[in-house]
Amino acid sequence: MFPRRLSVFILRQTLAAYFGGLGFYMTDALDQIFVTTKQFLVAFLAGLFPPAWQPLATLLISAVVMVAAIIGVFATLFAITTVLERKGLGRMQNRHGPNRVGIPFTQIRLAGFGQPAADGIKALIKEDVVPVAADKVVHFLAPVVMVVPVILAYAVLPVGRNMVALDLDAGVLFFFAVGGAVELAVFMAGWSSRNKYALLGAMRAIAQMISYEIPLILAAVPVIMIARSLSTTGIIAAQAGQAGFLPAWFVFTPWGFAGFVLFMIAATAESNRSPFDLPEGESELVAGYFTEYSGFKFALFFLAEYLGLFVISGLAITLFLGGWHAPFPWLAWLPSWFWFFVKLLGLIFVFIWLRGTLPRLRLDQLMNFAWKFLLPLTLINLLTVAVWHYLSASGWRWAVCVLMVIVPYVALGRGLWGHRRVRKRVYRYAE
Amino acid sequence: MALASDSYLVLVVFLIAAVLFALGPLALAWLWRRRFSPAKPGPGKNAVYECGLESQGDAWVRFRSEYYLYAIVFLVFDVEAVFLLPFAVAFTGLPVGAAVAMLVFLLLLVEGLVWAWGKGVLTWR
Amino acid sequence: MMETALRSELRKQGIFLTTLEELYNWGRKNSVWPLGFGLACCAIEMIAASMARWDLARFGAEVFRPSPRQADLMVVAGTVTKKMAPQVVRLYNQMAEPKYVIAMGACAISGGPFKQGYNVLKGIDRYLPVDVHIPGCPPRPEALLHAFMTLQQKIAAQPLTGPHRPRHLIAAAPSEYPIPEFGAHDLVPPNNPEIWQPPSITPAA
Amino acid sequence: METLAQIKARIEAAVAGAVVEMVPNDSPSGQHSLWVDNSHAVAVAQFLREDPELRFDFCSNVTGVDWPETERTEKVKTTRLVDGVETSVEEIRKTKRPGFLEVVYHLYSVALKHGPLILRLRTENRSDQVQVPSLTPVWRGCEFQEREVFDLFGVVFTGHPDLRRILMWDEFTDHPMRKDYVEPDDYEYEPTPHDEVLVKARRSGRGEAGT
Amino acid sequence: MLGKGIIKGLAETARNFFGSFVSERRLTTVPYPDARQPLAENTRQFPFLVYDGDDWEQGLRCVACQICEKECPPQCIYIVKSKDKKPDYKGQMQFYPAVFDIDLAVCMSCQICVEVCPFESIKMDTEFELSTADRFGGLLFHKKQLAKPNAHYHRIHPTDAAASDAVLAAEKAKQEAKARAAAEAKAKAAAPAPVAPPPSAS
Amino acid sequence: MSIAAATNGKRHRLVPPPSPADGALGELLEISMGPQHPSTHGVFRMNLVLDGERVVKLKPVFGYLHRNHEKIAESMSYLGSMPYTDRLDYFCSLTNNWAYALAVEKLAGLQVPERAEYIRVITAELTRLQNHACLGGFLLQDMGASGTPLMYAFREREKILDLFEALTGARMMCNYMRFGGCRCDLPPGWREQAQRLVAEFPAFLDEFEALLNENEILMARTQGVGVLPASLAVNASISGPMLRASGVNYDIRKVDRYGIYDRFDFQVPLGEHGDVYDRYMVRILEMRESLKILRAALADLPEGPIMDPKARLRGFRPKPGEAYGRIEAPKGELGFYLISEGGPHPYRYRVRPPSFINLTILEDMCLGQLVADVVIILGSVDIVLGEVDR
Amino acid sequence: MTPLAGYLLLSALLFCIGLVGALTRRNAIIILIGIELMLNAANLNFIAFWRFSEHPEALTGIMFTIFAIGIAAAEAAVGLALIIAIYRHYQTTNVDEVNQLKG
Amino acid sequence: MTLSFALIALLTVVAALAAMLLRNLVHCALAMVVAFVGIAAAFLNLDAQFVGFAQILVYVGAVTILIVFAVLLTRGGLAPERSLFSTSWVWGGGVALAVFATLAWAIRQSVIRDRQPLPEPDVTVKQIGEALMTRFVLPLEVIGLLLTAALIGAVIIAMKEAPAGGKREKESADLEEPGNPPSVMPPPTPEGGLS
Repeated sequence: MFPRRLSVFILRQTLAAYFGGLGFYMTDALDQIFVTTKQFLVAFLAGLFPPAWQPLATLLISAVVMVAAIIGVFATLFAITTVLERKGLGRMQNRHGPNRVGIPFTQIRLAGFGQPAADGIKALIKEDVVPVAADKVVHFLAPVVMVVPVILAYAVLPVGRNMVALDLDAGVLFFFAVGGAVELAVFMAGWSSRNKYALLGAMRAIAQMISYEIPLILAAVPVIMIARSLSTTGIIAAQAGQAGFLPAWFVFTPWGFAGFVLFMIAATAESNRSPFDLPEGESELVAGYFTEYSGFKFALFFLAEYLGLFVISGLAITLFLGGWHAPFPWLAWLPSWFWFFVKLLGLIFVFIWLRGTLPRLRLDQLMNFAWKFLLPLTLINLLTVAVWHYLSASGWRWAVCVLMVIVPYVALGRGLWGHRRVRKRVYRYAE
Repeated sequence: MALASDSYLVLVVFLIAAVLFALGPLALAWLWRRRFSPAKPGPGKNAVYECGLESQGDAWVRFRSEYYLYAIVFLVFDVEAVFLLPFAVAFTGLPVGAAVAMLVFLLLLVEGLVWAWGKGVLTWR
Repeated sequence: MMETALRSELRKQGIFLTTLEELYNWGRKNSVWPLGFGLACCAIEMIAASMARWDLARFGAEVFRPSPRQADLMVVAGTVTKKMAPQVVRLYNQMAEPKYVIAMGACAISGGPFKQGYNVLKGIDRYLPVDVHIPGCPPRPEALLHAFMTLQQKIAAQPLTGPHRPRHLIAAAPSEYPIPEFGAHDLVPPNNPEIWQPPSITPAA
Repeated sequence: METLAQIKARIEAAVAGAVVEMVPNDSPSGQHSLWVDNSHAVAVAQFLREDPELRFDFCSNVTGVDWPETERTEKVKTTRLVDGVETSVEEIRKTKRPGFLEVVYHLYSVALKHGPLILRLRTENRSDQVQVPSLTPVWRGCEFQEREVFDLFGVVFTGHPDLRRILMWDEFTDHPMRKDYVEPDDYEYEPTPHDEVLVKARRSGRGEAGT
Repeated sequence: MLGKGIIKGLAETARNFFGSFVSERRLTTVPYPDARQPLAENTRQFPFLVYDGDDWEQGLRCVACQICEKECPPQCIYIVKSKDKKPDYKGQMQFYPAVFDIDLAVCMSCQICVEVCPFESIKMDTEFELSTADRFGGLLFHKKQLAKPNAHYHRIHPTDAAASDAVLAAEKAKQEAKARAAAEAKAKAAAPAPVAPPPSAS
Repeated sequence: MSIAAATNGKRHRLVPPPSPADGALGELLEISMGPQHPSTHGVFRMNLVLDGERVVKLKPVFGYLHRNHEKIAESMSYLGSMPYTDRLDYFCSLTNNWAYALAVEKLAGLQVPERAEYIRVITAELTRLQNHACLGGFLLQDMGASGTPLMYAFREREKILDLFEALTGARMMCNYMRFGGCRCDLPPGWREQAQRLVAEFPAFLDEFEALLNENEILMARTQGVGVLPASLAVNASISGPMLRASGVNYDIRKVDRYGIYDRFDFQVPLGEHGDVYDRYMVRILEMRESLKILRAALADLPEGPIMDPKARLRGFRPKPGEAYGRIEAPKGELGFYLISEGGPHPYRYRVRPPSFINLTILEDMCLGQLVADVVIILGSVDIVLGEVDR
Repeated sequence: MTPLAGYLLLSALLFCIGLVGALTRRNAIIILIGIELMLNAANLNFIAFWRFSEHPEALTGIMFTIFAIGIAAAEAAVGLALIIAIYRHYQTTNVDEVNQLKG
Repeated sequence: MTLSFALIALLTVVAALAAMLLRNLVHCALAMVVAFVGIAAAFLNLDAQFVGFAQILVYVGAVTILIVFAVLLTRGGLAPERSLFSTSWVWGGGVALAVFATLAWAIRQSVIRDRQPLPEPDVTVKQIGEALMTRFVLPLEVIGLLLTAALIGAVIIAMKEAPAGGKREKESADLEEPGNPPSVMPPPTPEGGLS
């Protein structure tokens, strides 16, 4: 043990010495490259305006640049993720996944990463079918309403050091507030189609989303309690540095770990991902609430779903995984935004992995799971974090808090399926 | 919280950008349809889809009230979150008494939850 | 040869339009999402084609959409019975343009071995315009992949403008076809003469 | 399992008035069957299911057979006294048999693991007297199969809980599995026409060629 | 404990995910147009007509006996017997099919035609890349498209082809022996009686 | 239960249908699932009446794949119907072949040589393996597992299909068995390939079970869902794994001992709850038993002819009479009922389709369950429309 | 910055719109929406007065509003539950019809 | 009057009018959402960030869902009212107009109408939290009580169909006990097929 620790120490010292010297300026520049670029761009563009307009212009241009950057980056990420998901699922299923579509006009296959472009073009040129019975206005508005709150939520998401569009004091609250509008969009889509499957899907979606929103919020509260801030940057700042040999991320505390898992489960449900993809449960409801949507409106639902997934993963990273912080100081020479996206991709992989493995829950089980398992656990987790706060830092604190996490977990897990004992069975044989 | 209203300007820009982001492709698609690929609606095509059959009856029926029961519980806990969040932010600076007060507040709601649980409200039928 | 010369000539004339056309066809042909819908035996081979061994996903076509609104390709995989034919036509009608049809297997093309049956439609082309036919009973998964590539070639060759542009770009061309009704003995009408024009019976010598 | 004759005797003893007749089967399979009269069929079936020695609790297969009116010539072996010695002699006999529809039930016993026992029910004729009692109340497994026989053969099962067409569409008016069913003429075109298809195709007026 | 089974399942998919990068067994895709799955020798798709020699019209083994046409369950074979005769591989004068059509759009690949053919003349091909946009022109195969050389048969079904060659050779030998016997008998009948019998006759 | 009560024209029911006029509930939603629906396994259709998501009424609608197999067979030679049986249950063409061959052999009194019987057992058990594996995959697909179990199942199925193709020339439509034997002998190396597959198959089963069997979601979704009590199962003529999942020990391989099944040592797994989980697990366990049979059969495979010398390919005209032959197909009791009038065609040709009859109690199992349960109950019945509608 | 009167006028306008709805519409749900609007108008007043007060750090207006939001939510839950119960009884949400059916 | 306020006011008023005047109940509910968002924007405009977002959270996220459910549960979305307004609409409109006139007059007469705000109130969530847990702790508990009471009350009112539900539950319990088949089912072969 000792020599290893020593070698780590030496390595760390060496790296620190190196980057402490000449390297520091370089890494910092790389870290802030987007910030400086933005400032340069804003300054340049604002200079084109008359002096009286310049403060407003600066503000506006800065906002526009940030929005454009965020939308551009995350829309690209969406495109890449669709391929990654299909390829990842394929790999889990012993096959390649898309790998033939590359750059148009050439024979370059690009390992299939041209697929989203083709899908995008296809979606654009696809005919737009609106059922005669549908409520046309609401039918049209639903995909738009679906996209807007999701993009708004990106405003408070820090993707790197000094890289947040809007550092609101009530950032997390803002996030949850706009997230609520997605439910409305789903309802609008399902209701306006006037299709039975769509309506059933919409009702399912609302029931699911409202059930998991409470655990989602409550799972975030312990972090807020310890970080003393609703601002996303504040929460990340609270996770700087090291706690022992681990980074001081909240996920490395008993309550933080429990909170992270609970948050991720609720986030999966909120973004309608497998195993909580009931609203669009193909095997039951054809395509759920967007059964009647075609062309780019359908693509917008898809887009919103994935962007929602990213932003909620981003929030999970912010709350529990230390945001853009590098896991170890000797890795801090890599830029902060790199770490954010590494973590984001990691979480996306987890979502793909879950999707590749799990069957879907049933509606009643889904609701039971939210109300009778997640909600009590998140409430107990509030208590745990209070205990954590009031006990002094010691092994005791760990023991008590770990117990406070595990015992309710086991107890509630036992009672989850009610009187029906769900277990492996032993079978008898006849000759 | 410097320049609050200015930061809302960013929000407004976000809002506009989001709407444009959604509407832009739709507009592009609309242009494409106008120029090249005419939309061809028809009674069959625009009929409601139901697994290849003609849809019988209306989809807009009256639903069961259990959805509503869940919504009530959700609403109550949503409001609770509004009170819980400021408390959480201030938590570390507060005396123990305040935490107890919040505990009482929470327990009141939990009592409601437990009651609903016992009543079978949280059991989907 | 002739065609490439023509094409280069055209490119000179309207580089923008040609680029647009190629991009349009490229997008269409590389993102053909089939309707998740199988009729009989061939459907199993269709499923097999999307499974690990053959992996239709490599072409980006594993996205079997269960709703016709989001699907581009209808693979009529299997026997179309007379009881099912109206549903098939209705599903086709409810698909959004551009849409393609592959008749997979003997039954879908001609009724196949079951064509003597009283409840079997003797080929889906009596009611729907079929883009590609795959013979076989059932065709191997590779045959479906081959047909898929045939369809891609067909799409790639379709002009965006001009008189030879595909059906879905012509405003006057129909996008939905009449759905046959159940009669006392047979479907009414037994075929759609606008689509189905077989040659007269002259077994070639 | 007891022999068919024993079962017949049991039935006749248990169900008063039941008319049960043996129907022999000449093929190597040797699966002979019992023809039960319609009025006692349900009671007989009930008995077969309940009787502790028989316990035919599993109605495996229900099917219809169409027997149109035929005149058939069959070689019948008869024993005749020829020169004081009984010898079997084949003679040709012509019988005119009126048409009827037949429903055949194959019964097994899951409890005692024996079978099959084959029951036959027959209608009076093929046109208007096509009722036989439904055995669905005794064996639930008959439900869809009887519906199918109704659909394809036109046998009306009295006492069936839900007698509708099952395979063909509701507007369909014929019973296609009957021997005299005429298929709809939709052979307008066949690339490889054969005998009657060719005739049909010619009749439908498409092309005159064909060799 | 709740979650154990889920974690087990996750481990399984993860194993396959990472395994697909290193193990053939976990990446079973045959990238079809670039690579092909080797076909089994018995594989059958659609029938073809075998001909011997170089001239497909002359070498066709089929004598238009129409057994396959009758036995074909979906009735997809259409044969018109010729009015005249031509010599077959044994040199015997035989009818030949004036028209031999198979509608591949109907064929169910059941191989019954092959089984019932007494002349080893119809065999199953392995070609499956036949998808076409033209239903009537592209799928009704005429004699010319159906005729394929014996070499082709040998390439796709070597064992069967050898066996059927042997059958034909045996028949031909029998036929020749018979012919020779007949010729010699004729010769014998023509020749004066007291001549020793030829050695082959015994 | 008195006779009078049992014959009042009502079906035996598991659950009385809830009265739809219950004003306190939501309005009933009539919805038709199918004929085009991702999880009706083809063109099956169920007319559902839903109260919220709860099923109040379910009416199966058949016939969307009714392709007149029986009628066509009555104008076809006996041999000509053989390839059509492939297309009945298009997952299990070889067992269909066998059932038909068995019925014709009974009708005509043909004997099957020993080697052919072994080959029949081997092919039938391989068929059972791939059918059950795919059923598991499809069931999980219905449960919303994005294809992974199905892909694994099809990965194994492809290997078995490779064997079929090497033996019979076709992947799915084998058309392999003949009256009195089999069409052709095993190609060289086939036996070893099959033995290799049998040796590797347990690894797949282990993988499949690790992936799913203990999965809490799967257990929660399937246990206690679609319960079918034993007495109703027997009364409703349910057969095959579904019957055994309800705890009834009835396997035709054991009961009829057709073929040479009495030579093999295998057991019949039985469920006790009769729910979807039992149906799923019974099939998984049956695969392991099939492997036992396969191992023994492949080891003992004797040399010898593969056709009864009496059998004729053409001009086959059995004597007048009738025969009912049945086997334990992967989906249940597959029977063929043939009446011969002495001609080249059967006078009456009837298929006893197991999955069609297994659907009889679909409504009973689904009433009171949720929509999501309906699809997995249907999935656990294991239907193939080619057989249901014929 | 907009003077206080602007907010007050907006609030009054919203209040009156809510009032019109609550007084004149027949559907109970719309009436409830009207009442919610009126409550929100009041909240707007609170916030406006707080913002324009001498001591905004006292937070009274904000507190009032938060509590009002909570109360309004509770009111909405109960009110809508009542409407559903009434609908179940009378099969209508029309207040006039409910009035007529009352006897 | 600033541009932002004008826009917000316009949006809010139009949405509120739409919520009151549209025929389709679902449209009304959606219009109401816009009105609530407008009010929240007004809160933000008044530097009450926390309240603004709380407003969106509660109203857009929760109350609307409740209303939408209520609409669907009472089949309000389908059948529009035969005539939009009750007979007393003139009377109601008059009252509202009078109220508005009074209020507007009062505002006009008020001395504080032109008061300008302090530059920066700078209220953080933390301050709100501290105030909530100290000075306003009693109202907090009361609200907790109220919410619980509302929860229980609303559930009781809305759950009137308990008897039906209870019956259902019993049935499904029957279903889950395969060992004990319900009595409607005849046991044709008592313990027959069991091995």
